[in-house]
Amino acid sequence: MATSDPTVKTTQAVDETGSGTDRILQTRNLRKQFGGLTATDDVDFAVEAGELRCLIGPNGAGKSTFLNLITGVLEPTAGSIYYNGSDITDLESHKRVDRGISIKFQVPSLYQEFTVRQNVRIPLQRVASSSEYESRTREILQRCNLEGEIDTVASSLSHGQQQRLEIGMAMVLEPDLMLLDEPVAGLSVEESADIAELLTSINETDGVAFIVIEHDIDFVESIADRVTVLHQGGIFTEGTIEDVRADPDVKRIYLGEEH
Amino acid sequence: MSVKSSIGVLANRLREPFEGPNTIGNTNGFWIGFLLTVLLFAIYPILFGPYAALNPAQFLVFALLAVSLTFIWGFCGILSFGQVAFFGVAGYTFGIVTINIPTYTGATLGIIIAVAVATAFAAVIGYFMFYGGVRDVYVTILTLVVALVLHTFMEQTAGSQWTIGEAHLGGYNGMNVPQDLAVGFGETGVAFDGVAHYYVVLFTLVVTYLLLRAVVNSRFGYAMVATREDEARTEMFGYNTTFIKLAAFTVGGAIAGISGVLFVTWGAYINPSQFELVAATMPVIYASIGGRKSFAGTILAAVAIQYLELQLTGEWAFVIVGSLLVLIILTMPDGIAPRVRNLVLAVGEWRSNRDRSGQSPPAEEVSD
Amino acid sequence: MSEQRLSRRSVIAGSSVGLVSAAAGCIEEGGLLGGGGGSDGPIIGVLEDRSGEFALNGESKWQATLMAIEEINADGGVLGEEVEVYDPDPQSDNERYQELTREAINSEQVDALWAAYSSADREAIRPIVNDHDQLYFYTTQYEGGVCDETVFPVGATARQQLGAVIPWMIEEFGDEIYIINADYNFGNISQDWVRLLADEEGAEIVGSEEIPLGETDFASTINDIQAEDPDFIASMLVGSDHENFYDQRADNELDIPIGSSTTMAQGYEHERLDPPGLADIYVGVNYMPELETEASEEFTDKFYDEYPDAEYVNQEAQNNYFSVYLWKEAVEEAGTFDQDEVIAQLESGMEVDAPEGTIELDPATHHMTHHMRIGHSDEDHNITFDEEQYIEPSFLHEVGCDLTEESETTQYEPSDFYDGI
Amino acid sequence: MSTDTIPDAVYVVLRIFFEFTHSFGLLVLATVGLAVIFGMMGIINLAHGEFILIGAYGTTLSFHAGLPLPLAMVTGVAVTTVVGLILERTVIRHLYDRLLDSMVATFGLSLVIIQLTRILFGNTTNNVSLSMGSISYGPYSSGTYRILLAVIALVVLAVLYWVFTRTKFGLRARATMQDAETARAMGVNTDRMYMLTFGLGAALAGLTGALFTPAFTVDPEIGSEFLVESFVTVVVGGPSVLIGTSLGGALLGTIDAMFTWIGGSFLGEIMILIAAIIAIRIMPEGITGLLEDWRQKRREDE
Repeated sequence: MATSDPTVKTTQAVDETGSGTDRILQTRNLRKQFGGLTATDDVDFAVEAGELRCLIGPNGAGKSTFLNLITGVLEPTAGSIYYNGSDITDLESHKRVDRGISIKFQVPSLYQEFTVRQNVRIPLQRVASSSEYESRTREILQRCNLEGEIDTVASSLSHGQQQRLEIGMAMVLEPDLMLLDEPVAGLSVEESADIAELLTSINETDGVAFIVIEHDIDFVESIADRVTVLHQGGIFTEGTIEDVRADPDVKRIYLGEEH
Repeated sequence: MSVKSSIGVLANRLREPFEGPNTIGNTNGFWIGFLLTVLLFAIYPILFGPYAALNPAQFLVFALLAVSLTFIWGFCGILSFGQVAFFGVAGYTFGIVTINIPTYTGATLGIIIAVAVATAFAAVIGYFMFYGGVRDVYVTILTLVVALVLHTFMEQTAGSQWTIGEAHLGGYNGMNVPQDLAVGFGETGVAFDGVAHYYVVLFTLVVTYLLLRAVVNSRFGYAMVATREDEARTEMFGYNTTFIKLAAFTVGGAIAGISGVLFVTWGAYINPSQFELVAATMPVIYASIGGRKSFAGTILAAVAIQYLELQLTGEWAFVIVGSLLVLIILTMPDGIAPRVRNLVLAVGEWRSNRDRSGQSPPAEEVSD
Repeated sequence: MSEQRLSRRSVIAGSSVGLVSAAAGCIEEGGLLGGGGGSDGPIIGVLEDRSGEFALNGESKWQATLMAIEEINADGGVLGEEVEVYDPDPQSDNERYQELTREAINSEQVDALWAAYSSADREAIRPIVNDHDQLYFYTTQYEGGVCDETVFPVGATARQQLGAVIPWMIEEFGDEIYIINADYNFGNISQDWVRLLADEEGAEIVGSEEIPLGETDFASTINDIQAEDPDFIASMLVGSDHENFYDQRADNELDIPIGSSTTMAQGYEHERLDPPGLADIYVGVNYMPELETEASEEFTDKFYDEYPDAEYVNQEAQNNYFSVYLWKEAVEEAGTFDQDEVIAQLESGMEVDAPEGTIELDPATHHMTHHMRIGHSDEDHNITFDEEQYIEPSFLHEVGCDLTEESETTQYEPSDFYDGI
Repeated sequence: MSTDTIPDAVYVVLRIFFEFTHSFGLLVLATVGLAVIFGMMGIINLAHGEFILIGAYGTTLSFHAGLPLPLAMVTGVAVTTVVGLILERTVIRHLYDRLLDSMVATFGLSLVIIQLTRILFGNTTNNVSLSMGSISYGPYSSGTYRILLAVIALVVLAVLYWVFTRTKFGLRARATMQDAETARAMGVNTDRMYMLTFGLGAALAGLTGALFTPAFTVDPEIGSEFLVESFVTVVVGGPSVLIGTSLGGALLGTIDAMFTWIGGSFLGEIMILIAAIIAIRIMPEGITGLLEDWRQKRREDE
């Protein structure tokens, strides 16, 4: 059990819900089981407003499951999720989005048959009037460096462009917390750098908090404020990237020498 | 020149709400074709006589039914075999109301109640399915089974205990509905019989067509199409996709209900065969052949196939129709409409290439 | 469809007065391009199923009608004119029936219409027929009760068929009856008649089941019958799915005799199914080709000469055949094809020499008085006839239908008039 | 033991049991061909009933041409398999990733097959009779052949189990259906697997047609007698061909027998449909899906 592991350093909560602090997200004893498999094991996890947190961990550590619990794609077996101090555990996905949580899935999931403009319209029409569409679309595309592709069909964008577009689309709703699942998987070094720049800019200019799942440690290093290591469904350790890098236990679990 | 261009501006204004990337056919050529087609249907009774319009009226009624499917299948990804259920329920309801209230009031109420019942029925079925997590092919099969339940049930309502007020449900033999399509109050009103009924059907179809085009190009339409493309993703933009599906399905049920009322007033008769597997399949076929993402394609396919069936009177009729279905599905997976559009685009491109290489002045494009 | 030139009136109107009045003119005329006329000579519509569910029953109806017309044409036609036939296949589909009926009436302008095997198809087209006051012959044996000014239901009614067979069965086998019937209008109304007849004869209904059309498994039905062990079964099963009952009956050695109005004479089960499934079935019919009278043998000989591959010539085929002749005589006596006058002529009371014998049309109800026989299939499926009566269409008289006095388009049901059903 | 001492209730229970076997045999045999094609390949074959039709006609025609009944049945199955394979190569092959299109195309095929049958062989056939008598108990009796069909249904399921779990073909076919790409990488000729699986589905439909030839009236509409039942059973059963078909057949067979006994054929018929609606709603993945959940919960508890 992760919680009984002496190496675990959980975030000390001010109170159960994290209200009255800068804490934007707080989970309490969050647990998800698939049949006999425990994918998320009594996790207490917190993110401060405006923080850029990375979530790492070996394959099967339960990272994606954890993200899906926060977005509401999955229902937890037990435990609670608090967002800005209020309980959102039983809230439907789309209502969580309205509260200010955005997600970008692991697999690129643009509307492949739509043009870039149409893609942007899907989130945009929820927050803007039709007279603003054009200017807002251009603004967003400018931010993710896609102005030239406004009428390109999504399926013919490059992989990096697709990732940037998705982040841009998530930004349209002006979230306070963005969840990204492996935003640079399969990208070239240059493309990764573009994404890192985009994320940092969003984080710094707009004050959006992030939870980013990523395997690429160099990428994590280039963006993360703090890093949380998940292992076997629980929080293994938490800290700055330097702390985590220096932790021999983390190396051990990545190499699979558990015992 | 200025008059011409202001007409052009006006025409563009008029077109605007009905256009967008979600519909096929947004060019001048398309709209001219649209107006010509409507005109052709409008003068059909004048050309061939009022009686000749009676069967085309039925073709258009079933085209409207197929349009209700195109709306939910082509634009929201819900393949329903149950459109005939809403169609039939509305038809029976209209009969029950008008047999009990055989006045203009009854006829008016009949239309309203029939469409309301069909809509409510669709909403209940939709709620039951979508909020219960039923998806994809299971939606298709569940809606089909709903139609079959109605079929089985209605077939055994021959007994006199199956009477609602004055209206006898009639079992397998069905229900005769003497009331014409009419609106009014008490003993005063307007009845639409014969060729007038044809024009009501045509008008309803054209209006529905335009409205639905406007809807699918509206915010809600984008949300529907986004749901069709990727439900999970759309949910993550804050859309309540479950509700979007329910709303689209309910609107589809309402349209099917309207077509049911037009059907029962056409033939003055309805029976349980409207709920049968074959009947349930026909809208799917019209939409598949015409193009499930194209209302115009669906309508034209519905009319063409029904016309063909009526003309083929020999024993080879089913063989020909069946083979055509297979052939079209194999050669044109998205139906005929996208093919036609691509062809038009290709021809347009070829012509503009030719023009560019030839002597055509480029200035013309500016005024367009 | 014959060609017809633009009428002079519409051309003049179109050029001088303007499009609107031209349009109005054309709508009355039958359109600028439409052939308004149909055939120049007499034409009849024959809508009988050759495919779909009822093809088995419809095929010989269609054949016998064509044969009658051919004979009549070979013999100089009607009023000296050759009769044409409009005969597309309605495919047992009731929307198609509606479409084709409209075509027949409006485009072909048929002088008389023969159409439909099933009651549902008849009911589907009756509103159209009524709309256009179309002379229409419905020839299938049916539940009865149609009292309609332009419709002539010339087949035997349930009352006529069951009135022949049920009292005879009670006399012969005893007074405990178990009823099984197809669960739709025809079947249920037939059940009502059996109950009424049983009541009249002092017999008892010990059980009954309404069986959905399309049911194929009769295990439960047979077990229920076995539990009651009645003297005979009154069966009004319909369609090829219900035929499975006969084999299952034989397998279960359910040797209780059956009185029926639906077997053999329409779907010739005794020829299609192997013995002994139909053993000891007694059916009330006005005609079966096994009838060994001179008129019947002449008819079947002609029929099989004309259609050597035909499988059977059923009761309805006979009805189509004689009703074409009935129409011919009415036209010739009226001296015109005008439908109102032909109907008036028919309502004057007519007689026709049918293969079943000479029969009369009842003017008040538009039904026929029929020679009702009891056809009996033995263990080897040989048919013999046990009794013959000449039965009037009495039910509609009792409810007061008199089409010579009052026009109506109603269908009456026995449950509206008798208590205890 | 004399009959007097057996209470009526025993006979009633026996009766319901035998009526259940009738229903079960019909449901399983009607379904199994469709289940293979739908469950394994994701093709909704609306011409399933017409494959049964071909099996029945093959049997009837060869029987009347002089073949003994068992051989005639084999001929029926063979003819259906060949037709199935030909249609797979010409039509179905192009529809593997197009579930909904496959419905329309197979509906077109069913129209063609029904009408061609009518044109070639007329509106009806001479029936094939097979008198096996009945089993009597108390006042009741049950047809032996229909009980035999239920036994054959179980045998068919057992053989299929063996084919899918013990033969090379079965393993390869399952691998192909689960992940065609991986299977291809492992050297499986997936195209051939698709063809053979469809052929197997067709053969099973043909077998159903052959077996029901002596029990049903064989005419061009015979397919429609099986289609609805088979769809409902597949949906209730879920994607696993064998467990789904057998449990779906058992559940619906029980519902049919019970409600028919309570309220007659109509009640039995409509309750099957209503059961299907409820089943889809509460277990969208069918019984097999539900079973999977149970199994996991069990594991969890341990």
